[in-house]
Amino acid sequence: MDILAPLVLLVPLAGFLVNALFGRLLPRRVVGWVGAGSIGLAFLFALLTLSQVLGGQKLDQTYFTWWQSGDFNVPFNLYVDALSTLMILVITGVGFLIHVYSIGYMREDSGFSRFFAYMNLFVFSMLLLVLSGNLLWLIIGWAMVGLSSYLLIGFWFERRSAVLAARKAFVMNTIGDVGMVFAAFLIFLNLRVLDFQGLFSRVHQLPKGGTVITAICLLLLVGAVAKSAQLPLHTWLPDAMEGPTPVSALIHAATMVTAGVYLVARMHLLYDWAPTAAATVAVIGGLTAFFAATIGTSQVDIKRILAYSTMSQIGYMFLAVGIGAYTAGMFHFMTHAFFKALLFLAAGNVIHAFHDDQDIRHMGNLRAGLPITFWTFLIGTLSISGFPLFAGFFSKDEIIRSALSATGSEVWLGVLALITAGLTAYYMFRLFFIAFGWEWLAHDNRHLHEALPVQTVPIVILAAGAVVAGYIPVANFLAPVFGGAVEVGAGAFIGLAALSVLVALVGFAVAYLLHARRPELAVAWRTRLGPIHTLVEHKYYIDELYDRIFVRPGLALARFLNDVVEPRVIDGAVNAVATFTLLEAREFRLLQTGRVRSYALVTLGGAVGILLIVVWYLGYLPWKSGA
Amino acid sequence: MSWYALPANVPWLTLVVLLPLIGALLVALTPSVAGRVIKQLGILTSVITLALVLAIIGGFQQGVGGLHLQFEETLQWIPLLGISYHLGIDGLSLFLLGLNALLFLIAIVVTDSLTPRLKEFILLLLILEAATAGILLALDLVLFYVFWEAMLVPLYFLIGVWGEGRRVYAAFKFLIYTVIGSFAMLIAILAVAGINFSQTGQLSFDWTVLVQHPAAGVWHLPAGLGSIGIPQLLFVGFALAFAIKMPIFPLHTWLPAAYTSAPIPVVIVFAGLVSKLGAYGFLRFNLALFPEAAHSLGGPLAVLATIGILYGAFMALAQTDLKRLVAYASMSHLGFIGLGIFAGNLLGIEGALVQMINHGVIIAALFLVVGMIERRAGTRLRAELRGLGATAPLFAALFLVVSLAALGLPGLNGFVGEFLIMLGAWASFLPLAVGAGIGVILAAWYVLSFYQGSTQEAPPKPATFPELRLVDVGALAPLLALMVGIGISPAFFPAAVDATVKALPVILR
Amino acid sequence: MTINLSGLGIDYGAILPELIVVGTAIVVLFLDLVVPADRRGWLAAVTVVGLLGALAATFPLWGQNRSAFGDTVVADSLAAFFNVLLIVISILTTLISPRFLRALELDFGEYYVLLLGATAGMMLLAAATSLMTIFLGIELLSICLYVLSGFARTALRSQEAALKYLLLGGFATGFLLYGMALIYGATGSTTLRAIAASSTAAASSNVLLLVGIALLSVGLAFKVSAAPFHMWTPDVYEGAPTVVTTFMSVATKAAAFAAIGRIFIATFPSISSRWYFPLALIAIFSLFIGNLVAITQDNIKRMLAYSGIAHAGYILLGVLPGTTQGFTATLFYIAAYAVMNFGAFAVVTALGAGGEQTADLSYWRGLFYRRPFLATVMTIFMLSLAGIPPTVGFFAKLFVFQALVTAQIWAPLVVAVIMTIVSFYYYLRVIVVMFAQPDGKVAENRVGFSTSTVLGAAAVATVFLGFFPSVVLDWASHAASLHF
Amino acid sequence: MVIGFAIVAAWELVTAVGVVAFRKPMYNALSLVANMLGLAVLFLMLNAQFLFAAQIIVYAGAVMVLFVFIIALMNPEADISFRPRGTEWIYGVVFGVIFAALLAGLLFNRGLTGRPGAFTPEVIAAAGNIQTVGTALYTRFLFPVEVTSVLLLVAAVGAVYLAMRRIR
Amino acid sequence: MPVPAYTFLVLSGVIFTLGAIGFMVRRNPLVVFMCIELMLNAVNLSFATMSRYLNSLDGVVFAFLVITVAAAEVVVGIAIIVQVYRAGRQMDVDELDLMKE
Repeated sequence: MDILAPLVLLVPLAGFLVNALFGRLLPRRVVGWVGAGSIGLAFLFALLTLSQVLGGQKLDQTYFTWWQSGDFNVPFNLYVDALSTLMILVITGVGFLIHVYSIGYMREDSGFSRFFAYMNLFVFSMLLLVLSGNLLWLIIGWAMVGLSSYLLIGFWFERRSAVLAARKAFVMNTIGDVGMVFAAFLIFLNLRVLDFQGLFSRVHQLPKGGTVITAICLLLLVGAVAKSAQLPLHTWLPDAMEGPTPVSALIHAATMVTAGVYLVARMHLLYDWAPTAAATVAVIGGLTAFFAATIGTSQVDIKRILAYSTMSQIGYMFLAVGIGAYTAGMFHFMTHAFFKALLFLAAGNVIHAFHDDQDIRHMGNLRAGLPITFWTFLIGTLSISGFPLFAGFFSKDEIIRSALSATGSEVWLGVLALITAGLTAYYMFRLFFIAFGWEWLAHDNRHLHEALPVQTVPIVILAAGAVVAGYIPVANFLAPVFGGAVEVGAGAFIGLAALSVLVALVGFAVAYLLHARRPELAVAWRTRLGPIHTLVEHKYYIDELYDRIFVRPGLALARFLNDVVEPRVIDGAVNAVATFTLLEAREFRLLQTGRVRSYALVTLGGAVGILLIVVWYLGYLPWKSGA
Repeated sequence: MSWYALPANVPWLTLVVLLPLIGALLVALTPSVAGRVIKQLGILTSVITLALVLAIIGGFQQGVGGLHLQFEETLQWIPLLGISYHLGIDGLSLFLLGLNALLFLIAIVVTDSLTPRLKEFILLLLILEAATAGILLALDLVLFYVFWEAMLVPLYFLIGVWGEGRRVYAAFKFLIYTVIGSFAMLIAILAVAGINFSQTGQLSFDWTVLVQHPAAGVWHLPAGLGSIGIPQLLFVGFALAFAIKMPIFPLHTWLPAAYTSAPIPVVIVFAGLVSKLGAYGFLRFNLALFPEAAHSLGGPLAVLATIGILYGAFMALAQTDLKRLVAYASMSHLGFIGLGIFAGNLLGIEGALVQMINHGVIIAALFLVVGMIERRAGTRLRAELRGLGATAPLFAALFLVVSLAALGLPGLNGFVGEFLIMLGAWASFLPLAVGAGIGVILAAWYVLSFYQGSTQEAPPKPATFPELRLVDVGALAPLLALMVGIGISPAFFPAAVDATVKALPVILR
Repeated sequence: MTINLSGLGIDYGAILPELIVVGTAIVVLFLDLVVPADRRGWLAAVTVVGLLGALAATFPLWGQNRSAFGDTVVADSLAAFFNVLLIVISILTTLISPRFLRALELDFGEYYVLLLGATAGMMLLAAATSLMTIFLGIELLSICLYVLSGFARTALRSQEAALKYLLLGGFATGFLLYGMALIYGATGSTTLRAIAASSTAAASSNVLLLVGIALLSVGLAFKVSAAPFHMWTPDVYEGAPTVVTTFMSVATKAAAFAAIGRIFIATFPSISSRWYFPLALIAIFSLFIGNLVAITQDNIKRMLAYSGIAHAGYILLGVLPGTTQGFTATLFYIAAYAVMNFGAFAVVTALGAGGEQTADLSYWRGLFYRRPFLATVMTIFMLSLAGIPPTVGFFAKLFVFQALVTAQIWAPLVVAVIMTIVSFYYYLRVIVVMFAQPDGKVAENRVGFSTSTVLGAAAVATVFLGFFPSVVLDWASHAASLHF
Repeated sequence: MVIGFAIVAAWELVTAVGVVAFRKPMYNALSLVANMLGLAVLFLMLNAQFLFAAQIIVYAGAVMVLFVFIIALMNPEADISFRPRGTEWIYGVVFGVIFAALLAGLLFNRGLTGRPGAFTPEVIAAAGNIQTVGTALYTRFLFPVEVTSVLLLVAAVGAVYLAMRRIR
Repeated sequence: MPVPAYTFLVLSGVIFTLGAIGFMVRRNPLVVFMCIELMLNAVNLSFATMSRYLNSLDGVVFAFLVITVAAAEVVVGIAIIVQVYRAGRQMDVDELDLMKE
């Protein structure tokens, strides 16, 4: 296994190197299969790892030293347990499918090899993130996924919007990175370790709920929030949809954005030790879930809607890990990976079919044109809306239940989650009805092309996942990490299930009513809600707010320093001295009149001066001589 | 740790100083019409020097002697005043020496063969290399000062004669600034020796001697204006010189002028190496000779360094000229180095040390890139630059790696130093570490707008930006290798440096 | 009545170098009558030979302490040090003279006679140990220099310079003599040995003595052109034929400082607390005036004149501590200054054959491209004058500063440092101008072999001593150990 | 004795002022001669007959005659430029007065602190003034006198060079 | 009763200063030169006084040397003045300001 883990890492890296260095020389076919194949291979290794983990093995293997001075000793070590295994399985598994899909999706693009290089780089970084056995390397992986996300968002770098979105994503993630780095500082300075084993064993040396541990957890949270696009560092994610759709599927839905969840889960011992911080996580999660869902109800760009739904779903996960239901959180992570990847890929097909038009209002007649896409998308919608027996149903229910059954203040979060569930159902079906069109009953003779098999097959597989993933006993699998899952009575289970299903149905009904049956009602409501609607439609103006608070003042300050402070104040002082010296020099120069008599005068003056000094020595002057 | 032992009876370090001078002599003897020969001579010389330095680095042994100095050479120079020719190398100077050799090689390689008066240009570059090497190797304070000042002359000419824009103004401003600092240091040097003389009765300017008896005493100002600790006074004397060279805010205004008007090969050396010499001086002299003064004055200096980080970052945001932008970026990064030094703890200092190398590598690469852009696009103004990556993907890729290293992306070398420095700073002055963190975020901002602004988006006119030539790649390659290598596995660095830093009589916070 | 000649210390060996120089002067004077006008180069040759002879006669005096002629002169290491210095300067001057003189149609034999006379006066001044001989030495060199300054009989500026120098020189001589008279009155003797013996610590309140020293220092400060007694310097340096300026700018200073050393450090150590302050003031004044006004000069000869004033200040700084170490620094500085300043003026001379305007900075624009050799050596000299290593100028300053630090003399030190920074401006300005792009071609006369040799030698010396200052420093420290 | 000194001193001061104040250079010269003669008298009072002789012969005799000739030669008419231009002369006078005051104040009522030598007037009288001085000149002060000779030679050469009209 | 030494000294001091003042007041180089001579004479007076009251010959000899040197200086000086005059300049030192500042 100490060979296996590195292999999982190295294969995508190899893929990256091949495509990055020789991609332009190789034929597309090769590039594509190198890109996808490397991930597939990694997936196989991941499966082998899984088998060994199921066999009860764990791994914490140091491969080389990164820095060693004093007691600051950072190795490069890999840490494999059930949690990381689950992660690498999802990353490589879903990742593989998406890579395959991309072969078809990107076939026309000029940057084909570049795309796959970036994708492999991402997978490598993500695996590094989850496999790393110490905080520093986790941070490295953390930053590198940010980098690859940046690269892929800005993949079409001739588009200004893409460029700006990429920069935005990177800078906001940097904020998160700095937070994590600071957390690492606190951890090292208080516990003198950075590797997980040591950390988990020493955590309890700190006072429970003390300032230090709370600060650590909150700083980690900053990183998590930035990476997972939670409030208040969420604004980059919708813009990130500038990237190609597979990217959105892999990075901005299935894997990277859930890294925050992984982080909290990985650090669960710390969070258990810092209740306040944990509560903060839960609150942020709950709020984000609701907030994103509300925005989702008013968007018209298909990918943006999905992006907000992602935020909202991750909000669920945060809520879960925040209230200590780590298993539930990871469970939802897995199911979400399936149905969200599915939704995005399907959306990708649609977008292609409509020649890169992403406005759902222009779409329609998809059942006839893109049947596979149609049905799979429907499955995804059902799953995310939490209809019974679909994957999303199980995981989401578990979260809501643990939230509601939680003792204390988290209960209202549970309620919020429940409402959000309804909203989710609403906006997802709104999307479905508008885009995929109710008029599939009527006749619409737009001529559309279903995507290639290389794209549809992965979608179908994912659809299967979106259905069955709910039945995987993740809880038992993760038990060694988080301890046994909480057993709940059947009654509570049924009751809650019924409740949430009800909520979901309400959402569905509203959507059906407004967007399928009587669209004019939707218009009416929109006008009636007026300001609220515009507020939601403009994402609560948070982007504009940040622009006013941070970006513009920053640039203004920069310009002020550059135009006023530097030239006038700092350099001005320097030049003033120089000018003064020159003026003095001119003064003295005038002494030299050129006339002998004045020269003699000066000489005599000097003599008088010296005589005066003598007089001073002899004490004939009022003030006494020093000598 | 050392891979082999070099024969002891060879004056290795003297060779390091001498080789470039010999090269310079050969260049001087070559007729100026033979431009190609001259450049090749320069390259040859710097290659041999680099090889020699690498051999020394390989032969450097961990933890030898009290101060871990190696390859020491001592000769009487001015016995009457106890001034000696004393060279030696330790963890502080080891890798900087390597950087020195590497950067000069690159600088000469990228020198345009059509430069007017190429002969004098190469000549001065080689002399400059000798001087900088001497600065890193000198262990006698006067000898150090001689090299320190000798470095000025070639730089002055390289900027003043071959520069662009207001080159004379820039060169002169730089010179005056530096000289002010130098003289403060000179007086301090003399005073240190004088105090040591009155304490021990031995007149010596030898670092190894002086470092053993830190100066002490208090100077009572006249008329009851209170009193100043003499070590503090001397500390300031040295600090002024090094702070100006680095530069530390607010002594930096010579920097944009000088960097902007210096030709690319010069600015590579200038920004990549010379600024580091200031930091080196801080470590070698201020911290080692005046431990408690460093302890008491470290705080204010750390604050200035942090201000420098943020100030440089903001200035970089506001620049329209790429060269100026990089100049201020360099200032911001040097703020990190200063912060690490004045954090006054093991990690901070080691971080500063490794960051010196990193910054040398990164800033040199950045200026190389700027040079390439200017040569190809014919302008340095951000407003006129867009979409270079469209026709030159290789260039864009290399540029990207450089930028990422510059903004301290974890996994590349910039991160190593910044992490350790901020860790050290956090331990000593928490708020400053936070300030530095903000600096990191700003760095991401201005570096990306630098990179994206020039390489991305649709090119304004039908793109005519040519792809890199072999020589460009060759010049960038070693730097990129270092960026990745140091970023992934910097363990070799503390292994070589640790003992020296621990041996310094620094009062750790 | 019979006269007993024994015990009068009649010892011609002690003054042999001076005798040889004077003898050479007389020989040249008579040769001038027989040598045809177009062969005057021979006179230079004879002069050089004679000076070399004097040089040879100097070496035996090294390390001795022979005071001769009733303590009026002494042959000791200090005298030898200055003899070597002065003779070398004189030789170099002689070497660069003929071409210059011929260009200005001034090659008359009297030039060499007067040059030798001045040299003899300076050597005498350096060896003098009695007020009389000091006075005579000064007068001898002054009278020669008066005439030399006006040697270009048809040039108005030259004549004007001569007259100014003459009148002001006489004026200063008055003060000098008055001071000597008072010192004589206070101590009852004119030989420094006796004066030193009678000026004990108690003398620090002796009015006659103090006033005497005060007025004496006025006269000496005038000769070394230290402010505020420097006024004559710029005009005379500018007006005099450049080659003469070259000679007197370095030689006069050197000789006068020898006398200053003998008087203040050797004769009046016990009352150093009395003369320290005035001298410090004079030094500070010189540093200020010299460096500041030099900034504003566009005529290189004037600029160098002011720089000379400034350097007088630096050299004087070495005297302030009154210690052997300090005087060592002074001697080293004098030697260094001699080399580099001579070089600088020699470059002006080499160009100066072109006429008046060659001294104007505008003429030097882009010199590097017309006359690379001249520009290069000039650069070296400028850097050295500014005190940038590795040149001798740096160590000169270093040693002086170190002497001050050791003696804990701070105020003048600070002024010196600040003013040194100022000085960078005008020294480097020359360099910048020389390396600036030339505007238009200017016709040039070639530099002769001897001139370029001299320049090369000076440049090499400047750099060599920058690497190995000990060579001179050890001599200086030996010569500086004065005592009566 | 005192009376005699007083008279001569007064004479000295008057003539000295004359040197400075007369408009015509010729008068200046003549008053300088007068001043020198007075000085010679003072020398006599101070028992320095040798100096008395030298003063009259060299100075009043040779030097002043030279002056007078040159003046006569060059501009017989009045010195048009007496009115001092500029303001230097005022400061000059002021500084001069201060200087004189300082000197006088410092020297007033001071005795000579030097150790008296052997040549009391009696001794000198015994050997005869001129003889004594002459002996001293050519024994103890041999070297200075020799230097003086060189000086005269050089001065002569210089003066001749400047004065002669020789065209190459 | 003998005249005390300092009276002579003060007298010489005053004459010396008169000479100095003359130097700064007059513009005719010849007169200026005479003023210098006046100063030297004053010095000689002091020398003679010293020598008389100290019973030593140095003073006399010194004064003699001064007289000689002064004579030499006058010779050279007058030569130079004549030279300047020949060169066509006025007999006015204030006119001699080709070189200044």
